[in-house]
Amino acid sequence: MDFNYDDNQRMLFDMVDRFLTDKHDLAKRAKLLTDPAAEAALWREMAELGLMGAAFPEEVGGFSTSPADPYVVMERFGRHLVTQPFLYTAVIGGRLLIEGLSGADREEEIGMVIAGERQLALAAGSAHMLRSAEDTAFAAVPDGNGWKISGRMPAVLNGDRADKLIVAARTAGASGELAGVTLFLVAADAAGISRRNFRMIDAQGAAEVVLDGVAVGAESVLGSVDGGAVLVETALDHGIAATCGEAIGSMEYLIEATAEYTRTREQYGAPLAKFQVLQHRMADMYIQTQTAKSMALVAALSLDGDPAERMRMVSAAKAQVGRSAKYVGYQAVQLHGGMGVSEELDIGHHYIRLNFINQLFGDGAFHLRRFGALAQAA
Amino acid sequence: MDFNYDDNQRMLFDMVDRFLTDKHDLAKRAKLLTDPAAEAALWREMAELGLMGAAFPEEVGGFSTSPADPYVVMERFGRHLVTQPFLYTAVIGGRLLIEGLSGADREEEIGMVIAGERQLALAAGSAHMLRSAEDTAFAAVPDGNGWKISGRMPAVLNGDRADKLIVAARTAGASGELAGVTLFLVAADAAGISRRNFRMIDAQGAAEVVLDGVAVGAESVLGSVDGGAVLVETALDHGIAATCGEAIGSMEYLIEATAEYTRTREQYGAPLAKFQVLQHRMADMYIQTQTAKSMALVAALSLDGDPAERMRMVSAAKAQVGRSAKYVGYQAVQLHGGMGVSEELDIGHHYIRLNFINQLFGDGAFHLRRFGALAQAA
Amino acid sequence: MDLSIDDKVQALREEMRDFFAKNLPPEFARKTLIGEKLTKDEHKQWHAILREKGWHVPLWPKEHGGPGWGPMERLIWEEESGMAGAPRLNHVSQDLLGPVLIEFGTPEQKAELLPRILSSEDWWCQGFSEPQAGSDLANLQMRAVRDGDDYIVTGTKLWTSYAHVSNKIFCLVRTSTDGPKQAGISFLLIDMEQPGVTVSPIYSLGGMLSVNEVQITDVRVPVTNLVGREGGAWDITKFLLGNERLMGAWIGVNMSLARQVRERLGRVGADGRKRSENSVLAQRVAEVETDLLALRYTTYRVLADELSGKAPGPEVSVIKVRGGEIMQALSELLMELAEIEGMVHPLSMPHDGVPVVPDELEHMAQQFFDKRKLTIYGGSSEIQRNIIARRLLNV
Amino acid sequence: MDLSIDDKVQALREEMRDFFAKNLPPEFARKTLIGEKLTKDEHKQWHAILREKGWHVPLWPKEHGGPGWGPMERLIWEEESGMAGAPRLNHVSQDLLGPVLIEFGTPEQKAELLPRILSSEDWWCQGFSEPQAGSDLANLQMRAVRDGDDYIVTGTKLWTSYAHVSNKIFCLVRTSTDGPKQAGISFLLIDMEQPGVTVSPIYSLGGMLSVNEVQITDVRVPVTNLVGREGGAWDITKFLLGNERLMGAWIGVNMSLARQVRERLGRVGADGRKRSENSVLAQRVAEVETDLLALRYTTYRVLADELSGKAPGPEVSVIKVRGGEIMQALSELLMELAEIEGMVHPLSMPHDGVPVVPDELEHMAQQFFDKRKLTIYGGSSEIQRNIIARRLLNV
Repeated sequence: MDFNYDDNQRMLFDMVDRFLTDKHDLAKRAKLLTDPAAEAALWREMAELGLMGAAFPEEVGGFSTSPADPYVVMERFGRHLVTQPFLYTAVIGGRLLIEGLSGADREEEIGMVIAGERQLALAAGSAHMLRSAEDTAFAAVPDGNGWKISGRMPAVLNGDRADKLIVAARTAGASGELAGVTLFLVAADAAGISRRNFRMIDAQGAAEVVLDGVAVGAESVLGSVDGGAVLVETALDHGIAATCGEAIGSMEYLIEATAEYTRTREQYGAPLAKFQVLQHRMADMYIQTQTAKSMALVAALSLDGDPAERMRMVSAAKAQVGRSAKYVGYQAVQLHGGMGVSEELDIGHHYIRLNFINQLFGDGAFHLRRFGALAQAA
Repeated sequence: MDFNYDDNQRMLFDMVDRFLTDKHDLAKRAKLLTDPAAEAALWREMAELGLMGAAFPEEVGGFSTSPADPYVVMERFGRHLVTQPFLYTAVIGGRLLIEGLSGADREEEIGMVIAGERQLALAAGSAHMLRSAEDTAFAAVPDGNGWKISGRMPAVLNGDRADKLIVAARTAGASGELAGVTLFLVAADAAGISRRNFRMIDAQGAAEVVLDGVAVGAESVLGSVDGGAVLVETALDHGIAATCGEAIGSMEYLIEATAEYTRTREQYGAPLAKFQVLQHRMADMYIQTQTAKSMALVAALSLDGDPAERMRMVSAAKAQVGRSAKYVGYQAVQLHGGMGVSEELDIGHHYIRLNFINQLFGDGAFHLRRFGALAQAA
Repeated sequence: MDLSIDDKVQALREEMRDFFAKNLPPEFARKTLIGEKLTKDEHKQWHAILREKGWHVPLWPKEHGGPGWGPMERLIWEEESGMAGAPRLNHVSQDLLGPVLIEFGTPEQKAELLPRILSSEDWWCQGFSEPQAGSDLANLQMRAVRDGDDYIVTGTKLWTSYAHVSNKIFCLVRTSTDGPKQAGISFLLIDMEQPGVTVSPIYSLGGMLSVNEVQITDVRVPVTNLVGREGGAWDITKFLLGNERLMGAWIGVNMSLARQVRERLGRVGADGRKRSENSVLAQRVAEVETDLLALRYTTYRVLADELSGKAPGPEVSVIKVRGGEIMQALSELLMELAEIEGMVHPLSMPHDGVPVVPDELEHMAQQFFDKRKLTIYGGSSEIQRNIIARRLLNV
Repeated sequence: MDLSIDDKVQALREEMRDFFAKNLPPEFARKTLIGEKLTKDEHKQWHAILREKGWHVPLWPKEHGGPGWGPMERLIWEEESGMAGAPRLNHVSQDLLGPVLIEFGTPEQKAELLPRILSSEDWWCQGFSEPQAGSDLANLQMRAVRDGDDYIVTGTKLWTSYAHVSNKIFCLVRTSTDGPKQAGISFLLIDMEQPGVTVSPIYSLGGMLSVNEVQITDVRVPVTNLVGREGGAWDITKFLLGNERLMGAWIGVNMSLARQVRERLGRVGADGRKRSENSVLAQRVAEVETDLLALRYTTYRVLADELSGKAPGPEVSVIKVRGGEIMQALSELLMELAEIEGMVHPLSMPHDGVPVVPDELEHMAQQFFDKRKLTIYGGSSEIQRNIIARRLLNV
């Protein structure tokens, strides 16, 4: 048993950290949010660095040797408060391409992602936070050799930047059933698709996506017809594990920043760090982060194992990390006082993102239910 | 709006407090637990003092002028850690006599209670903590002009001392239904009843009660046939409000005792009270107690109003008080360190009783569900 | 003990409900309830409506143009206006400065300034916090140096609410560095519409502009703008804070949020089931509702004690701590109940026809994050717990 | 990164499971799992069974009769013995004093005392806490005054586990009042079977006898009973506590409790429905289970770091805090799941035929209340948080 990054991961970690230290800070991040060209340029730079390859094993053109590699990238993203959609494009989108395509198609599509020339977004589900595909808002009906897809989702994450959408559409059965959902890889500018872009509260991009009888060919199906929901389940588990890494990176940063702030900020004639109540608050932030981190690492390392075990560990991690993230974020803001609730400092932005992560991919209640059902069945 | 005890209640308060200060402390309490004769004597003394009358309005022979009067008594019981069954005999049992009987029967039965010559116990429900009567473990079948009752409850609270049992038995309908439960007032030594006595973890008495075809006459029915569960609902709400008072008395004592202990006990060269973490813990104990107290008083004052409002307020109070009681008890023990977990100090006994109260009459989850259902219906 | 409310007070409550139903423009209520800010013009419109009724300065005595309400009437007003979604009017001028001027102002100050508040001509903001003096006011740095009939004021105020829409500010300033630190602090009225006063916005989480930094550099302020005596700010500040002691419960606003939460819980969620059937969620909602009930009755209890002449205890800190926590919990529930639609950034939403998400959801997340400040400002929850502990322990 | 467990370790785990299945008397396991105490005789029986296998002193090196396990093997032992319900044997003698003697004892002490532990002839208890020295050992009062070849010892030890079944005690005693307070403390072995030693039981919540007060009055103890040098207790104490650093997680016992909780959740409750359909309850159970998983892997992580040579951080305090809290939560769930039957007082139950409540429920409440001590003793949760904060803040 070993919880230290291996040599590959250490190199990946260093590479990402150096790049971000160099190219990213709160001011630059704010600029990116209003400058799509700069965002695109940064994305290309990250791709040139080879970052996307961390989400793909060698046999499909990447350099990943462990399913936990995206965790390493996202952990640094979390620390540096990066909003770039590695998660949606490379981790979740990438996993769907790996599992849903084969042969030359797969090579080409994945090649585009690795080269930084493709952004992906998963349009699955309805009003929930990208939790599963069983209740997708899209439906597809056969149309000649292909399909016609219709439906609307109010917020597709990374839908604003996506070149291709992975649309989960019901092709059989009833809403809520795992079977009967099919995944389609569709050009985002295909006829019949309309999008309106905006940002989520965590500053990451999204779009309302409306499909109005969009015609797609049979070759656009990812995986098997009616078998898409399980693929989404797998891909989201990969996404969750990576996002847990992001949260851990963010939380570890908040603990350091809060410790530093309380050491220097004086009140009533003493540094805040001298107040026992604040000391214990930080001790609790540490307890929450360390235990959540153990679970997050285990989830990342369970991704390529037995599916039931994977789901159990991923759900345990998501519930833990979400709870810890809320606590750590809340206390980091509280201990920073007024500065914590100002947009001028990064602390509050971390807090927002951590709360977003708690909701994303299903909240704690959802994952404890999934965990409990698996435990009761075992 | 006025939350201060009125003159009657102030007198009652002083009377109970003086009596208990005089006649009751931890050592005496321990002795009572092994000496049934002493327990019986104390009970008679309390009755002679007129205490039981606080649970009965004047028209039935008592001196209560407000439904909150038993709250006042139990608040003092809570402070002094009294285990005497005023709750089961006078408050719950008494309420069932008030509502379930009339005329001379009522006068006689209540007279016995007020005189201290009768102990009552409610045998309703099954394995839960005296939450309701809908799933009672007893069933009665018609037998001539009367009934035959059978069933077993593993723990009837105050069943060990009861002279008469109020048995809730199903006479129609199915388990879980409000209608179809009938209450019977049965002599505890009637033929066919067997009891085995023991104590609950909070030191209060209980008995396993088994009824094996116990024959009772029609006159033993309290209230109407098949209409007993609603009576139990009312009586338990009275019991809950009084018990909330008990918990508040206990919690207020724990805060005082803990403040006193931390002012005198030194560690690392300073009184414990100087440690900010412990200060805030006590502040939280106070916050919990004060907010719970407001709700508890409102519950007690809502007892004779609209039933839906009564249930809503009683459930809100029970959930709040239970949660606060657990917190305050836990912290009182924690701040007393080793002494807190020893039977030598009263702190731990308060902690046990407060935990027992949290479970008694349905826990927080049960009452939040009841509260929520009423709120959603409104 | 008695839960009933005085008939006269109850009648006033009905009158308020009736008044709001008939006179509060629905658009104002809608904006207030979902957390969208009203324009200054809209505020003035509402002020005029209230003035007609005589309810525009609810804390003021009759002789100065107020309704002359007692504490119970004010609490009812807090509840009913919060429930109705009435915008909170120019709060700093009316609820904070007004009573201070009435109690401590010179006849000239009263004659000049009170009418300008009543007419909504002056909008005041409050300059208390500073970069190095948050909870700890004794560390105040803004200097006011006497020069003839003027003070020359220099310093920076931080977290100043409404400064961007105000034309005047009252500041705690240091007029002396001798003696105990508190004794050198004075309460000074300053015109913001003059050179040397700079207001810089500070955006709070979620992009809301609600506070500012106010820099004051070598600004001359006539000595006649002093409220009370030089060095006498401490008592005035205590009076001012005391005036809103029970307002930390945010009772009315919390009740209105709770009503929205309960209403949304009854709707169908993303999984196609009524949300109230989700018992984990239903329990969370019931828990906050009972917390709010307990807070509400604690407020009544403190008020009743106060009216019966009991000295106020640390319950006021209890109310402040719980009021903020409950509002945070309610706004979190509202955000969560709206699922993904509750997580959008309102400033980024396209408004080109049919809204992407229903109007009332657009501000959910922003509201939640903005409310994070409730347990920090006005004496953080830590400070409140210090106060409670000091009373319990006599340390 | 790698989650897999070494083949050899995995094989040992299987061997342990197999051994417990075949050799642990079911009655001993039953008692241990429900929290009933075994008699001293039963303990000795189990000791003999383990001795045959060579697993009776799991922390000891081979040369002294132990299995020579490394930290990973010990953790596996902790898990498997806890899961199986194996009684924890004379823990103070075997896990605490034994390793101390092996590391610090004189050849004579080792030769005399180790065999007596191996044979279960000596039962030791640990005399650290005192009435005025709980968490703060520097305040220690028990005096040991040198008189020829003896010390004369006087003082009181409090919260001494197992004192009522032990024949020997090792104590921290003050041998000097000069210099820094810690420097005057020595580690002394004392025979309890002599005049001047009095043991008084202290009953913990729920009536369990697990700790005692030990009074020692003018007892002569030979200087040869000193472990290490005079005034050298500090290092020995650190070593002793370090030996059970990861045991604060109570991993095995917690896993066994969690299994019982999950099993009971699957049963039908008082309302006639399967308890697992109560989603509020099911969520609480899942939450503790995930907490326990996280704790378990944190323990593995700390151990793996330790094995790879990293200096231990404050994670050990994390483990201690969480281990206690989780056991409290699990035992509370067990008690609650048993409804009214879980709330009886075991010492009062009639045993005259069919039990009133099922055997395995009788001790539920007592166990829950007894576990209240977990966050108090051995360095309270407050002390652990101080330690963590000190490391985080370098204060």
